[in-house]
Amino acid sequence: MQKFRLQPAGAAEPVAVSLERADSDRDQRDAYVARIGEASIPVEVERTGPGAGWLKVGSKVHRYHVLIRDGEAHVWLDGAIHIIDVVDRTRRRGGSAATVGPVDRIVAPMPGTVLKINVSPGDTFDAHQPLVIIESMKMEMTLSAPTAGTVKDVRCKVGELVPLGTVLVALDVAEADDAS
Amino acid sequence: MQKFRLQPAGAAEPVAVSLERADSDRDQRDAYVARIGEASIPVEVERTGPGAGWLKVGSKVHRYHVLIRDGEAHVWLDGAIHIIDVVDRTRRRGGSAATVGPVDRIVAPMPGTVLKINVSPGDTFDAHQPLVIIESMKMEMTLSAPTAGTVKDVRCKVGELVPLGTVLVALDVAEADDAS
Amino acid sequence: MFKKVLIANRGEIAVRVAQTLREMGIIVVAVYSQPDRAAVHVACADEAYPLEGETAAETYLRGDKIIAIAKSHGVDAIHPGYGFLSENPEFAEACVKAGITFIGPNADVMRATGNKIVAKKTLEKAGVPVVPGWSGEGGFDAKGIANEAKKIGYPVLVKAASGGGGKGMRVVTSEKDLAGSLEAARREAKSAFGDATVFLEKFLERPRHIEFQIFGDSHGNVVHMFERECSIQRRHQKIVEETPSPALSDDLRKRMGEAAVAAAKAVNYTNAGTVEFLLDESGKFYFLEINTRLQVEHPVTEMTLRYDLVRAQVLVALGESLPFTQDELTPDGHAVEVRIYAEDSASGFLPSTGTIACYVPPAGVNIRVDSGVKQGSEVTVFYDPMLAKLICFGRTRGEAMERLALALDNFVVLGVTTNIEFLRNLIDHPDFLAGDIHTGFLEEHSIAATRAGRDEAPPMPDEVLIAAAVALRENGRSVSRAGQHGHAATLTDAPWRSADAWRGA
Amino acid sequence: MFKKVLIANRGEIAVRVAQTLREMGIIVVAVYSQPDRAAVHVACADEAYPLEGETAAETYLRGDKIIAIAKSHGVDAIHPGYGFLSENPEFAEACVKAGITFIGPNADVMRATGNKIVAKKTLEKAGVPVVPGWSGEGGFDAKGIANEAKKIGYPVLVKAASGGGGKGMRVVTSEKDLAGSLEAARREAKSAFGDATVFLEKFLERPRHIEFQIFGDSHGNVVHMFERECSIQRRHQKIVEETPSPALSDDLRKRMGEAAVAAAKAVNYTNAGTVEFLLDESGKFYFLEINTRLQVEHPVTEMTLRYDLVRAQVLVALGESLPFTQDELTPDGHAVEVRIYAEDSASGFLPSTGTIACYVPPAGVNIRVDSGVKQGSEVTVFYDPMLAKLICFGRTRGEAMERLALALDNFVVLGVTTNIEFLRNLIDHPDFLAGDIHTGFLEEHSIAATRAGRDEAPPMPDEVLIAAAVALRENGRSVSRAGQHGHAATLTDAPWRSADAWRGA
Repeated sequence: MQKFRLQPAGAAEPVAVSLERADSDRDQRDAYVARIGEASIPVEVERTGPGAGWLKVGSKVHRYHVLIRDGEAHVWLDGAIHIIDVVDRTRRRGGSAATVGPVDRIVAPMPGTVLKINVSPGDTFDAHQPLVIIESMKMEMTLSAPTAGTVKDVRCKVGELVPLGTVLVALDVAEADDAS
Repeated sequence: MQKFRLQPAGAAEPVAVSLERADSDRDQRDAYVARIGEASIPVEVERTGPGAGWLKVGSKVHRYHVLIRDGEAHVWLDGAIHIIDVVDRTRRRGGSAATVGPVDRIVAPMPGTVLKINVSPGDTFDAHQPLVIIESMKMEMTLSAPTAGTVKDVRCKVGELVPLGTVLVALDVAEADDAS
Repeated sequence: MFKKVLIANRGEIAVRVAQTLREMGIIVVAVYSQPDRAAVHVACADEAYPLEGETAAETYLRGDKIIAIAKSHGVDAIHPGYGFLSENPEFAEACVKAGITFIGPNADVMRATGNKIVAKKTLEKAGVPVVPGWSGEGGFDAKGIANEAKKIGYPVLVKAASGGGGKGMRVVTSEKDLAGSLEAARREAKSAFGDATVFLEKFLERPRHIEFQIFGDSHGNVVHMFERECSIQRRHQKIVEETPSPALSDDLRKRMGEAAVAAAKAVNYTNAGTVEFLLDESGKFYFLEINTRLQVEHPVTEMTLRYDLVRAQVLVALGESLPFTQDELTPDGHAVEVRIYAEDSASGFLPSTGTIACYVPPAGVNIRVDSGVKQGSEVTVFYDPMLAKLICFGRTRGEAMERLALALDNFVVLGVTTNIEFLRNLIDHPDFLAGDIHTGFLEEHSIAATRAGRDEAPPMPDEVLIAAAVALRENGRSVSRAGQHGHAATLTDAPWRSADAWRGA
Repeated sequence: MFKKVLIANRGEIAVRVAQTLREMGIIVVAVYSQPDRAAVHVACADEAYPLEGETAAETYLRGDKIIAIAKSHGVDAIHPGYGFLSENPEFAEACVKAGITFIGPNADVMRATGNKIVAKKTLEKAGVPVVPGWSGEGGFDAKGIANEAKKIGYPVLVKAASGGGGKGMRVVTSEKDLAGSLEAARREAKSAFGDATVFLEKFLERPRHIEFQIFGDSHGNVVHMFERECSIQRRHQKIVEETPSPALSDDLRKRMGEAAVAAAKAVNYTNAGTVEFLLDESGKFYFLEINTRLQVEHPVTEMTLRYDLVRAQVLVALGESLPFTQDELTPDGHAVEVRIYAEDSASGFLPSTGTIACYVPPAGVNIRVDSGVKQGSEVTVFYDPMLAKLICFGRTRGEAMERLALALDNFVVLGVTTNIEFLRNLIDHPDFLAGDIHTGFLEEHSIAATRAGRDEAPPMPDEVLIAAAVALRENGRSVSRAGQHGHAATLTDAPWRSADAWRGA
């Protein structure tokens, strides 16, 4: 029996989920009992590929495809995708999830090409001032300053291809706030 | 480098085939040199799944799917299936391929259900006399004696499900020939 | 609208019916035998219930079990597909008795059409041309029959009254063979259908099999939905079907369509059905039989008329009027279907069983594949070995055939022997391309079972050996990784290795 | 007939064009950039040649490289697909110069339509209604322009003469914003298209985008192939297209069709193209622009008219007459297309990149999927993030939408974020179902990006946790088998694990 601690997006607590092979008088039958918290749910599983197949819970049939990546399970079930943290694994890896929305840097919100950089290290800027313009496929996007501040470092070049999440410009917003 | 001895159906001799990774200035490029007998053929391979993908020989693109089973490679290439003996493996396994067309037994030519058995051990029969009738799906088939002879053994029962190749009746045709 | 419908079938037809039902917002209930536990049709359902047993007789033919499941799970209606219980009047009646709608014609229609002698008589009265013959009246008197056969003129065909699929059928070319053939046919008919009644028909030379889709509702409306030419047969089973037929002029089409409607009206037909005709070389047509089910080959009609026949079946079963009038039915373009069978075309089309290790059907513009299997499916001896149907549409017959050729070239099945390459060779035959076909086409012409078996086939390309070496090399790698599992557990043999064959259901 | 045709494109359109060419017996030549080395469109070709480089500018936009390949390998004709070189008159001319047929309109047509101001003037003269506006004549004089804007009436739209895709476009609601917006639009137009020319147009409130497929041949025949409604757009890009438009009466359709033909004739149009109109709420329509290419959304026209537009393109390029007359074109039923993008609908439709770990498109009756990817494909920043198009046909709009809903529910993509669930929510919107749509629909209505994000969404079912546990368990097993590879090398992450996405080509 294997036990997993899974945390659905938005859930307060992880849930313990385990699968036990059910006693069965038929060979080759993928019959299990799933334990979710306190509940026990008999389930039959037919696999059609790695991470894919269908579940039968009672007489109800559910199709699934699962991708496991970076401590998350992306579960497609009957037409909707649910993303679930595999808590134990995430811990083992030391929580590699990227933090979101830093205000001390300009981050590429999409993978793309740097079109224009309006500032140099040491420049001061006002809130909402356009700092960098990037382009991806048919779309152009202006990245503006979150607040007033000073440019600490420019970490990209015009024409450079930048992956999603790349820090393009490091900002000094605290000092700028003090200075203004 | 791995070398295989492959024997196409109908070929007199097995052919030695090997694949060597080609020198390439590009990473991740599946470039090989195939040696078939004396010939060297540069080939690029893109895999799309286990045993599946496409080959580029020169600029020509060929799609393939290969199933390896029982010492044979079933090669689907551009719409046609070719069956090739993997000679070395077959040898290692001691040549498990079934012999074809025995005249001293009646063999199920298709998987099916035994409908009727016309003879018992010890019975004599004439050439072309119907011995067993089997049915599979919507089709009924009468299995007749290849030559005259005597029934040595009946190895099936009416109503029995028999896989392809099952010996249904063992015959004594040599004796019968002598006796007639 | 029905809330919940049970599909009393398996394979591609269960999958296809499920698509329409789910589109209509109906909860789909599947039933499955033991060998079908992991079958595609189960995955296409919202709910699924097992039928204990393996053979059709133990499972999909057990109307009592199926009705019991339907009753205890709130099922409103049952769709029977084709085969199995689809033309069984007792089952249709039992459904009604249990308060469940049977999606198909009623038991009276099935009885009026099930016995071929009775059907022929009814239709002859209704003015539908029938094949000249002797109906079996006057009993089994050898001399009388010989006289009847003489009147009809040899060759004559001996047929079972309750028969189908070629069983109990014999061609008799001269009087001296008549008595023996009659005896044999009666024995065969008795054992296959429990009814020894046989009858005689004129044997037509090089006839075409032309059938008309018919549809009736409970308000007395009956239409025909034009023809399907199904002349290419092996073992009396269709393997290529197309519409329109290359043999029909507009006038002939009109007359045959009218005859089909007359036939349907003569038996008060409701829901979907088919009136089969033989067409002889002089352009005369004769009624053959009425099939009271959705046919295997219904997709070609859907392709050219663009009505969803299953949707229409559901609406008619609900008591609604037909969703189309005769005038609204104007076929467009050309559609052709081929049946992909697990069989060995080189050895008399013997069925082939095993695990489908690789299954990649073609897809593309104006290509439809109705599949009952996926990679990893087991093809067993228990059921019909049809794996899928490949249907192509084209503006013209030529365009449809070009599309079909490419689609067959891209249909990959490994693990069981199929007729894919045979079909590919068949549609290349100049007589086929010219539309010069008849039910004896495959006996008359020798079609190679494989691409390599063709006369003009080039020698095996080196690329085949290279592909084999690539796969063996990859296999070797996976062996060394998998370690203890040895090369028996090759990736290339794993039945679950690929994406499943989800269809739109 | 051409012996060999090169497809100067990638992705789904290259795959789709290859199908028709191969059906016609033409040898298909693919070209591919470095990142596309393992792309689906390469596998659909008979021959394939690399284009060194990664970006579009280095590869698919390099007409010189492509013509060089064509010349040295005996190519008769080039099909440009859409985008890239498809509307580039210099490329079309260079093909002709190299003795290669360009499958599309000639350079003169492209030039006559490429500049929106010029095109508008030409068509106004031909009697085609155009959006009231100021053409830019008289030069860039702030006061004069302000007068023109006042005459037109606010809000007005500033547009780039050489623009497209929403670039260099600005809505001005009052005179005080006019000067600034003009300046900005000119700057943007200059940088994007190398041409700062802008013009003014009346800004229409809640307009519909209605376009007509047109087709001309070199013998002077021009037809329209009815409309496509493409009002559902995000970032000025269409994501849902359907035909017929729920907004058109027979009379309006007739008048717009005639205007489309007049527009095509005014520029001596040949081959396939599109005349785009805006339709305002009062039922008035205005010419917008002519696109001189096969459109992304051409499949809905193919679905209702059942002509293969690529086949017709090839025939016309060969100098043949159109394979259809206006009278023969009678659309049937309803077709709808949605574009499946790798993008995050929750964050302003930002493109998403990565490896497609799982790709299972739906299939079934009256469902067509034009895919440019397969399991294992990389979605990069280099090209448009459209993965596939899902097209459904139905007898009625309602039936088509029911089918589309089920098909979206069965479209599985894992590994990159897509708009599948967004589209599924969108087509559930009561205004969409009622056909009450306009180009601002997505700004006006808030559509949830995921099924779970809908207001009425049920809590996450336990089955999700069970499925996750099943996969983790399977994964664990493969870990212990794979030994040294650790769980990073999970089966579920292997890019090559499944059957490829072979289409009919």
